[in-house]
Amino acid sequence: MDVYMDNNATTYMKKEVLDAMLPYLTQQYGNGSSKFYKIGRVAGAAVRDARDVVAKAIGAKINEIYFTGSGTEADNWAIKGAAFAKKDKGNHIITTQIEHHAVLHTCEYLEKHGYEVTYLPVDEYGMVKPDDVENAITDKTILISIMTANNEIGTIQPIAQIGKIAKSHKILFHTDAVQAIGHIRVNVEEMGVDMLSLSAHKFHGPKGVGVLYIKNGVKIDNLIHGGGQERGKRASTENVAGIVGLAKAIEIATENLDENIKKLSYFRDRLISGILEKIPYCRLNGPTENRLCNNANFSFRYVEGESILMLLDMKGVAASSGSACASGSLDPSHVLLAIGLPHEIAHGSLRLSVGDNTTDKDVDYVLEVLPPIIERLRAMSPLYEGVERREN
Amino acid sequence: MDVYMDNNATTYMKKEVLDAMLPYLTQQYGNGSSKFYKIGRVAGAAVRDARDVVAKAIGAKINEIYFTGSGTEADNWAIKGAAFAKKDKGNHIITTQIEHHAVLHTCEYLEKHGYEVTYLPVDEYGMVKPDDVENAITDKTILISIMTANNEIGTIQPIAQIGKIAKSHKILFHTDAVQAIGHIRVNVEEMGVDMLSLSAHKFHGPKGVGVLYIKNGVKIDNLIHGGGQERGKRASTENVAGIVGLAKAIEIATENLDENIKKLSYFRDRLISGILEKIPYCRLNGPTENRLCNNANFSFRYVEGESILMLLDMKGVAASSGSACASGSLDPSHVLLAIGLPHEIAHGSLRLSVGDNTTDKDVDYVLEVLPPIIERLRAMSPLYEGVERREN
Amino acid sequence: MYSEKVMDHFSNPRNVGEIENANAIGEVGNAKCGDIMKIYMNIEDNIIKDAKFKTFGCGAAIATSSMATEMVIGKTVDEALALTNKAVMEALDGLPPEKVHCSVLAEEAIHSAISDYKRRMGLSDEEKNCSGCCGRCKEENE
Amino acid sequence: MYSEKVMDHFSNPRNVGEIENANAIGEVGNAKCGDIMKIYMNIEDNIIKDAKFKTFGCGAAIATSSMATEMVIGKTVDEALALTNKAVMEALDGLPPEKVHCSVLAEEAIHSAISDYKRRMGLSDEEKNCSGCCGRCKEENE
Ligand SMILES: Cc1ncc(COP(=O)(O)O)c(C=O)c1O
Ligand SMILES: Cc1ncc(COP(=O)(O)O)c(C=O)c1O
Repeated sequence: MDVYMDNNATTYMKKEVLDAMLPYLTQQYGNGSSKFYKIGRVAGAAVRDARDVVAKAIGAKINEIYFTGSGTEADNWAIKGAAFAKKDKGNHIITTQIEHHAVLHTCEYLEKHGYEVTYLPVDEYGMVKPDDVENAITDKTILISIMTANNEIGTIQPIAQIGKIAKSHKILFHTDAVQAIGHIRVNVEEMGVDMLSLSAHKFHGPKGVGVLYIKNGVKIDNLIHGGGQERGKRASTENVAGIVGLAKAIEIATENLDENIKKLSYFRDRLISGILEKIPYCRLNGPTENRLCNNANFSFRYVEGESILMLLDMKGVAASSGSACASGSLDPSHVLLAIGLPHEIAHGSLRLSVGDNTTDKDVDYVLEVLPPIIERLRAMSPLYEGVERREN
Repeated sequence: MDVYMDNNATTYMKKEVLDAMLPYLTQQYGNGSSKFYKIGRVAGAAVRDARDVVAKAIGAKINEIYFTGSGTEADNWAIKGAAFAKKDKGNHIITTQIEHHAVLHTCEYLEKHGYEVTYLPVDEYGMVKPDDVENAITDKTILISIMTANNEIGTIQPIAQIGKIAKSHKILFHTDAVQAIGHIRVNVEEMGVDMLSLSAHKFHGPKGVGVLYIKNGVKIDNLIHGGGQERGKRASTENVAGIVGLAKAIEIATENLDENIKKLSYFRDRLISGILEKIPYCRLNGPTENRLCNNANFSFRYVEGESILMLLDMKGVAASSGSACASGSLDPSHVLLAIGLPHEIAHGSLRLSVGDNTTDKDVDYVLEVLPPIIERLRAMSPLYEGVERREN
Repeated sequence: MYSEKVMDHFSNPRNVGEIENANAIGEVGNAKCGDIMKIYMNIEDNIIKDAKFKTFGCGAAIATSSMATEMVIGKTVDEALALTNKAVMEALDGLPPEKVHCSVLAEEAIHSAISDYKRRMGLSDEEKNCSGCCGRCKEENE
Repeated sequence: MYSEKVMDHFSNPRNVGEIENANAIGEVGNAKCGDIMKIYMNIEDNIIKDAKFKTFGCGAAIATSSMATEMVIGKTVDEALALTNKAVMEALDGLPPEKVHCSVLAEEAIHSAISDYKRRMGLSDEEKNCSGCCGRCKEENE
């Protein structure tokens, strides 16, 4: 049995999305900027319609939507673009310790170029305190970038509150909402953000296409210079099919939002309660409230995450881990460390993220195969020896 | 009858390319960096195989190929990445007046940030003189970026010669080869380049995916920071389908290179001789030798390019123009100005670029409909009045 | 990008040509900028009896020339002078932002022809202060 | 990413467990780094009669523990000391670059157990200079 439990990493593409894209992968191959002939106008109109759909989905205006080549590019653009554009005003950026690497590594790069970055801590559930944001503001602060929802432990941040703070201090506010679409209501007005990043493949759209929302009036430097596409702000021949796919996917995701949330939360909660019940020495990482409806994250003491993933894979279950080994890096997940987990516990983490095609059977299956896997690894673990002995 | 004559702008996607992509747009939706489960490994292997195919196609090693979100991104990355990485060594960049905007606007951006850029002139055929390159080198020169072939007038530059000069001065050499694939032999060793940009949609691949070749040992800054994809050099969840499509397209384009060149040159030459013969006051822009096999570019005196495009469109012919009106900018094509055309003649330009699906019928049709279009516009043109009178 | 009206006036332009013995000729724009409009009129009893044009330029330049000539025929000189570029644009159901200058050019061409007429008639020594160009070439590239 | 041999030793690890009354026990690595290997041996007449392991760590850590114990069983102490991490890797048909440290850990675990044995036997006061860690944690993040 094959069970896909890594929807925070990527999602399958919906048939409706592919169907919407196919004309632009076949006959309608025109360049979206070639307006002097029909096949180009058809492509251009498709991009315009897509822009309109995206704008509506997030409560923005059509001319506030810029298509990019990924969520990462959108994050890089927002942060570097703002930093470079405002460099005469200041050099201080506020973000958090639990951002995606697309934000963190961009900020670290800017640190090498004379910017100063405050990486705000989070509480044990991964929550940022709005007060901390306000207290971190200096007269050099030019940008606040705080993610809408965390990709590892699902924490949903108090973006609207932070948005008010940013506005009252007249500081640009960017949010990485890559994990949010289809999982919580995303409305740029309500959130009070100046910039917002999206990535299609996280909500059943194609890979390699994203969006940066930039509020009208906000001026940031370009990241990708060249032709006049995207109203002169993001050059490159438009990825027409990808853009159309993104729009179809966000349309479906937002149309069915409430239903989706209900369905995904149900599976997530079954996983959480089932695993906590069946497996000892296990903790849930991240909050129980204000949590992404599709994300569950656990730490299993005395075992290491990559081994769990490998044994799950042998059973046909696809999942991910914040273990250092699994990521190929040296330290376990910065998010798990930021919520205060010791390294050894962070190494034993497992993220299960449900999706649109998750079934009760999938959940049953995971609840069936996971406990013996943990059991088996613990039986091999020198750290567990003492625990067993103490118990017996 | 519909005739597509704008293959320098973009190309239709081959069926074989779509077929290669489809699995990765449907069942094989795994994240290419998720190596701990099967669906992820399948995606990862597809990306690796694609990288291998691209490397072989341009004579590079597999670990010298980096996938990007477009040709424009590849150009931006090469130029900014080199400029930022070498800023302690110097601040001078050499390029030409006829580069694509992806290169030119990137260089202009760097000028605002303290870099100095020499924009080399070209001769009346758009050719750069290698001596000019050598003479422009100073002890501050850190990068030379010269396109392999021009997208407007088809001029193929003496890249291998310039490569030798760059090497002898130990200066990084980048070439924008976006128009070259499938039209001339592209081999990074023979060309002596350190970096080379590609874009899939110019050779019957998908839009929104490109490549930057970076020679082993060459260190440039990242442009898109984030996750560890592309060996830590270009973050973003891999556009697996796009990458697979790019590879299939470059494979086909290079396998059939000689045949392709023969076929395309034949149509190009029919267009050139037919138009020069049938239409008075007309010139061919760009060279007759060392010219892209698919590109033809003309100036028709006394008329303006956008009007030509619109009338061609009414006849079902898709083409492009370097006229200011057609591009939405204020000046006519910088390339046409660089080869010495006065503004009024540059305004009356028309680019016809043939492709893989061009037929003799298409060429016949263009040769049939174009002369009366030019005739008609001239009859409306106040500039032509005098000419007629002088003639009669 | 263009409205149906623009496309109609571009593909079937009204009043193309010259008027032999025109008593009002105006030419504005220049080839460097990519647009030249030349308007010929026949004015009798202060009424524009006929108007024709020749235009070197883009689709919008041709369509605005066509529309503007159509709009002034039958009008008095003063009515024609009151014709604004906005009115021409509206009659064409709008123009894309980067083409608005073409309608300005059309307005200027009408004015220029009427100035010519007035000069010829000795009706006015007031020179219409027209640069001969819509000013677009001097606009800043944003 | 892993060879078939690695997958085999990971999914069917040989010699998992403890040896009661082992006369050689070595433990290397630490939980912070994410790998701990503990090796138990029974050494008689200078020959490793039995070896078992317990490992907290990734797939490669488990597979190298399994392979290393299998390789030393039946060997003399000196032969076991001569076992290099390279030999373990080769026996596993290679490891991905980021997993090479696991094989180093396995070599060190064997050495550590043998040092323990020597100490117990009073055979040597020479302490094997093992950090208790493969050093990976201190490596620079490239
Ligand atoms: C929170 C967050 N931000 C940014 C990204 C980057 O998106 P992409 O990989 O599509 O560039 C991801 C996912 O990878 C993410 O989860
Ligand atoms: C020479 C050249 N360089 C760069 C590009 C940019 O490629 P893309 O639009 O795919 O980013 C193009 C085409 O648009 C081109 O012709």
